[in-house]
Amino acid sequence: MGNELLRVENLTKRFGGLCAVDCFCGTLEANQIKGIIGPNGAGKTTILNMISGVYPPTTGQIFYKDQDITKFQPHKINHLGIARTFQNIRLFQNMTVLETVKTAYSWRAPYSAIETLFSSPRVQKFEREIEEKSMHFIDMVNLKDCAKSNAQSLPYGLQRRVEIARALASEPTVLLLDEPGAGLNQTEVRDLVELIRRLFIDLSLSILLIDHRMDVIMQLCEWIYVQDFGECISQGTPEQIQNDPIVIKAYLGEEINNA
Amino acid sequence: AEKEPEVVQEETETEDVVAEKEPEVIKIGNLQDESGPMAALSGAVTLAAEMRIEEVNAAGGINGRMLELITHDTRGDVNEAINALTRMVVQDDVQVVLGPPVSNIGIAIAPISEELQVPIVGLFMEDRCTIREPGTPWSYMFLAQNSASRQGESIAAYAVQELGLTKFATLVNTANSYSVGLAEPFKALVRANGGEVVAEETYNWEDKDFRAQLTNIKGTDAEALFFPGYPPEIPLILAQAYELGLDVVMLGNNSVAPTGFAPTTDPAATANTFYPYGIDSSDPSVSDWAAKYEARWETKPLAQSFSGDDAIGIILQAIEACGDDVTSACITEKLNTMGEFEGLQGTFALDPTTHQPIGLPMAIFTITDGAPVFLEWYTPDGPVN
Amino acid sequence: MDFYIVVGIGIAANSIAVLGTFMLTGMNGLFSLGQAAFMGLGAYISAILVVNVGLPFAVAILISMLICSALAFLVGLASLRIRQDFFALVTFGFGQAVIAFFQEYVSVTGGALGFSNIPNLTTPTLAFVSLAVGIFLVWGFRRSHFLRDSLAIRSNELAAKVAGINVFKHKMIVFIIAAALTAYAGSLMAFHTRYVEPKMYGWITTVTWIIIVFFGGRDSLTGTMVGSILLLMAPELLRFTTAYRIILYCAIILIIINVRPKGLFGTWELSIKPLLRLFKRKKQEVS
Amino acid sequence: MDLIEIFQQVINGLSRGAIYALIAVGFAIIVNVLKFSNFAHGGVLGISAYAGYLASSQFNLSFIPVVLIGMVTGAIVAVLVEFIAFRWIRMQKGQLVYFFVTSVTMLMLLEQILVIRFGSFFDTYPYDLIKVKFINIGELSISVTYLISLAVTIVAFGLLIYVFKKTKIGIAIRAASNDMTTTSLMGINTGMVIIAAFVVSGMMGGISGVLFGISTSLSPQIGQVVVKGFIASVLGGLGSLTGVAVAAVALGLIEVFLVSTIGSGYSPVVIFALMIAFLLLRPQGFAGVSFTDKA
Amino acid sequence: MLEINHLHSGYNKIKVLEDINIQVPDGKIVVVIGRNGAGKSTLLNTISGLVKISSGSIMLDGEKLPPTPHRIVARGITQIPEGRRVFPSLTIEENLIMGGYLATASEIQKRTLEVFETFPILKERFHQQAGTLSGGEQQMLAMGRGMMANPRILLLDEPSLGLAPLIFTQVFELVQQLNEERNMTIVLVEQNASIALNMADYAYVLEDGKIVIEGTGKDLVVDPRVKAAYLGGVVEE
Ligand SMILES: Nc1ncnc2c1ncn2[C@@H]1O[C@H](COP(=O)(O)OP(=O)(O)OP(=O)(O)O)[C@@H](O)[C@H]1O
Ligand SMILES: Nc1ncnc2c1ncn2[C@@H]1O[C@H](COP(=O)(O)OP(=O)(O)OP(=O)(O)O)[C@@H](O)[C@H]1O
Ligand SMILES: [Mg+2]
Ligand SMILES: [Mg+2]
Repeated sequence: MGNELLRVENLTKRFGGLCAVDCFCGTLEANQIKGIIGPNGAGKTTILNMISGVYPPTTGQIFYKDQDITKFQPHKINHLGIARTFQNIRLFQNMTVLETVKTAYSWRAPYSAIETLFSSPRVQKFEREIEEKSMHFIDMVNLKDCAKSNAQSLPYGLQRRVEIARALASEPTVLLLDEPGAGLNQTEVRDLVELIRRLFIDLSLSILLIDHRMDVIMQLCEWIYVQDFGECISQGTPEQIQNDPIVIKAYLGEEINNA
Repeated sequence: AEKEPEVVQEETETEDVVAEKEPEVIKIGNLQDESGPMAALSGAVTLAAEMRIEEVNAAGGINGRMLELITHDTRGDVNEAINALTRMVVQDDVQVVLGPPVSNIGIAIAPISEELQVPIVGLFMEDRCTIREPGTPWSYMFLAQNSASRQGESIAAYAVQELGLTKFATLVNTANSYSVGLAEPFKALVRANGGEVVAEETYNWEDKDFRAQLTNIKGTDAEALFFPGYPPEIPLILAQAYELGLDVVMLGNNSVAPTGFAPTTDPAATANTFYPYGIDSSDPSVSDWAAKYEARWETKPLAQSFSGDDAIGIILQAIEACGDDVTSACITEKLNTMGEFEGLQGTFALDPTTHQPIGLPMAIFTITDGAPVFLEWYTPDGPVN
Repeated sequence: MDFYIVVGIGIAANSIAVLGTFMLTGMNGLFSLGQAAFMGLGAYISAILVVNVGLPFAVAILISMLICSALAFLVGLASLRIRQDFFALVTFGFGQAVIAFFQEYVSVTGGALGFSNIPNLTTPTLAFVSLAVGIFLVWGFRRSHFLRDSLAIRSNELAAKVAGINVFKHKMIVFIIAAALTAYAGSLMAFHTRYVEPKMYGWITTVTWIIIVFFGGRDSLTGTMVGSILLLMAPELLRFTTAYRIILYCAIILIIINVRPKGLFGTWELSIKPLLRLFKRKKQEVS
Repeated sequence: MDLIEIFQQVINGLSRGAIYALIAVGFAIIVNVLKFSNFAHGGVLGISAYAGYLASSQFNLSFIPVVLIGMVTGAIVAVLVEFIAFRWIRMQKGQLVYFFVTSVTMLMLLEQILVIRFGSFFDTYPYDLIKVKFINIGELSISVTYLISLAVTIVAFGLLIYVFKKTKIGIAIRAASNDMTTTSLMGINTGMVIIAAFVVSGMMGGISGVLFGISTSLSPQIGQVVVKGFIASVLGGLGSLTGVAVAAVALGLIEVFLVSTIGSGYSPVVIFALMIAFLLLRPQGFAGVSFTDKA
Repeated sequence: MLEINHLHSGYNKIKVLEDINIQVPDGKIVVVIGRNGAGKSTLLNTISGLVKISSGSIMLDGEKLPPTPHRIVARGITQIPEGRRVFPSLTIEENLIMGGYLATASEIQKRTLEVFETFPILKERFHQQAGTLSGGEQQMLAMGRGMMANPRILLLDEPSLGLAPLIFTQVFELVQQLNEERNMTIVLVEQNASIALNMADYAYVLEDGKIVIEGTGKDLVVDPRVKAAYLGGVVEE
């Protein structure tokens, strides 16, 4: 496939005796939103962790633009253009939203440590530049009013958006979102779906999405992988998945689907 | 034990009370480690000096002028010592300084004393404190007791000549300048006399367990062990050597005296131990002084108390000799041309080329049934009669 | 020499070492317990190069800083990738090893008796200008993304990595700069006290710097420098309390940290802007 | 070296290790529980050692009461330290690192108190506090205080592991180390729980102080031996007292081995090299439990 | 009966809650909904004693609540906090023991079995460190830990966070079951407003720290203001 961005092959992760992910295979093409769903503990987050370099896979390989990135460090993977958010929010202490988002630009600084010591003018120029860019992304996730407030004392739902803004500021090609819909009410979920769609179109991102909110998944994803006990039990379009009896039994349950 | 040296009687010195022209006090600096690891040794010097000054002041001072001891803490730290010394001289206006029994500080302040032009009489035993280069002393640095090398050589000479030993082991604290400063001359003299150093073990500042080193020594054919160090280590070395069945002659330094036969060590462990000391504690004048000291301060005198008394004595003698002209320059000159001084350690003069005492022997002691026994006066060249 | 200048030189030189600790431990939360060893290395190397080899002062300082940077690089290589507390342990071991080396390599270092006869080359001007330059350098560093990166790493290393920060490289840079600063401070000290001995560079010395940083405020360069001057001066100021001065010194630190758990200055930074603004407003008022 | 000598050195190493282990455990309790290196433990150890000394030399108490007095003193001092140096910071939700800073300050403070009270000189426990100081087996000699240390260490370990793994208060102490706020939501009085941890650690500090004092001599700087506890607790690996004990004994053996072969002089250099090698090979420490922070 | 009268509270200088009046009768389910940042968690934290009351009062059976969290728990009020907050380095078993800290050993054993029955996955992972559990598993553990206390009043802060649909329904069934079988009083903060309101006896809507709407659950579900703001407005499809 020509525009295939991300490809994982036989990705496996074991924690002691527990096989959290068993031979997961999948791809993500340019300008595509795919989802991963599955019961709790099925290994979804673990897959993201391996793609983003947080955990090394036990076996298997990860390719990004046909480059083997399996053994890359997380920051290297970020530099290549893969950004992510965390399911358990990870923001920085005593930092404003703006500063938090700015961290994503650090590695792009055009100057060295020595230059900063001598207060080279480039430093302040760069700072001004990224301030503008960061504000742009903060605006995008509707956090403009909170830009100067401490990120960690924001309410839970807004903290998730800070995470998204930070990931966006990496200016990635691939965005990995881990349960962005958690802790939002139905109205807010609707806004989130719109936001993601807008990002998808405006920034021409490719997105891999994990969520338990079916409205999010079904409205956004072209293709869905279903994980259960580490194994991929099914995959397909939203319609196929919604009607797959295996998925209904393992994950969706009757009521939700009918609702 | 014979009574060898005579002890100065302070009262007689201060008889001549001059009519009060200017009752300005004479300030004597006291640069000591009050809060650092050597505080006990430094403290002993301070106590001796304070006692002496109390007495002199009680008797009307020197040439009618009262004395004041201005003590500053070094915390055993060179930078603080330099600050404190500068402060004494520049701010407190002292004319002469009583130095600490810590060689590192002595070495460090030697060039500073040159700059400040203030005489310092101290107990820093390392040659580098008083000798600038062979033949030339630091102009303002004076030592009031035997140097480390003389002490080390004396016990070495005694061991070789009187005890007839030839094979030695050493156990040295390589972090402690005093310990190192004793060991090198000891080894040199042993070798010069045809002896052999068969084991050179070392330990570090915080060490309290010497079994590994002692076990090693036990594995050699050493006949004697020289273990120069600070007081806290000494009973431990003696006890642990005894435990391990290390049956050799134990040769100590002047730190053994107030500690090694403390009631806390098995008397058996201290048998066969010899050490040099600055004074003969069995001498009545010395023991009288010790009793006075104990009565005044409720603590036993250390080696540094006796030599500290001599150090302040030398300073006072020089001040007295200066008459009305109590200045650094005069005191330095008087110290350089001091002549005989009668102190607790004996009668001695200062060598103008080394600024160290000349003709001062070391008292060799042994321990019998947990009590010190004076044997004889000794120098690196042999016994003194 | 004036007493205050003598004390001042010592404070200035030590404050440069505190600057290093500020970057390393304050900003980045990296606890090096062997930082004083770099001061020792700086001191010994520059002193030996000047006294024994006869190199010019400036060249000797430069060489000692380079050697310390290289050593920091090696130590960092071994310890910055693994868990944080290992860094404390490895640097502690490094410090002990360096001291052992000073003590044992007697023929060159003079062993426990120390290395003396160092010329008095640290002039008051040199010391104070050096401190000013040091502060300027660290200030510049803090105005760049490095400050943000430090805070991010300090609070959540994983998130920082995922945000693209090369954590290892960042820590390495900081460690090397801190080592070089500390080495420089060591050279200044050596040519001020004119005597160096191994004991001066133990872990307790390192810890005093760490205390100073947290006393003044780990997040405030101003605070750290004010704290540094206060605490380095304190032993002199408290001299009148004689034997109790260390107790008092400790008590002051405990009280301040208890009352102000973010340090004396918290995150407050002296900046010229408000001063300028004040000035401007005054002008307006006048006009 | 003949065989006897080698055996003797092994005994020497184990003896050293036993004392280190005792010190390390008390230290590691706070490390494991409150996640910071409590150097003030050295001060606790020092004060208790002197308390035991006073009890034995002034009041002629025998061994067991002296150890008990050491334990009680240790517990009291540890709790005082907690009050003076840690409580306020904790209540204001200060950062963990401040605990480290105040703990070192506390160590200096306690040390200075000893300097002022006892001078910088040294003292020793009465010689006859332990009647039999050492045992000879053939040519080998074993120090009795070290045997006692070993026994105390083993017993204390058993107890501590039981307390921390099985009792509610023990688990609560560990929970508090994770998250004070949530712990209080479980109905746990976190203030008391922390004090409990300090009491236990202080008692261990007290015992180790007295035993270390008996087997060596007392000087105000005695508390600095706490760095051995620091080394062992890091090498031991987080969260495992057993790992800490193993590391402490290993440290004792290695030190003795180095002293007996290359001498004490350069052994810190070798220890440094060994440390690095060990941590590179086994980044999880001796114990092997590594808690990974799940993303 | 838990009564909150004219409550004001917040963090340091930041005021969050203003003049809150809430009544929680025994054995009822009271639901609080509101947007992100409305102050729902702050409300629960104030009841639990984690956030200081600046004015007003919280009364349990006509008596003021004690000032410290652990003593409030002793009075029978337990909170299951937002964002799981399990003890990461403790095992599942130990986390549960902590939940039942105030109970006797035999009760702990009994309740542990109940929790395992409800969430079998926890039983399988008995000795796993809680920090390594997946998000949803942690949420189940947090829920189980709350059950261990068997309180009179249970405060639930977004218990459905990160749960898969099947477990999600199960958790709400559980809440209802606790209410019915053990007569436990429930205060529920939940983003899935429709489900929550449907099971509520009484409900409050919080906006900017103030109560703007209150009424029975059934009333609120059909309230157009609630519909627009919290139920996704016009339901799609
Ligand atoms: N570091 C680890 N050590 C041990 N087990 C782990 C670790 N990380 C994850 N696991 C286990 O691996 C399994 C998969 O976890 P993962 O977080 O990927 O689940 P998930 O699909 O994201 O679930 P959820 O929807 O609840 O977030 C879980 O059972 C979890 O307990
Ligand atoms: N620790 C804190 N310090 C300062 N302000 C805080 C803190 N915690 C919360 N706040 C502020 O209090 C307000 C209410 O927050 P709260 O967490 O109660 O909202 P919430 O209704 O629970 O939101 P969510 O649905 O996202 O959980 C917010 O404006 C938030 O910024
Ligand atoms: Mg997950
Ligand atoms: Mg909330």
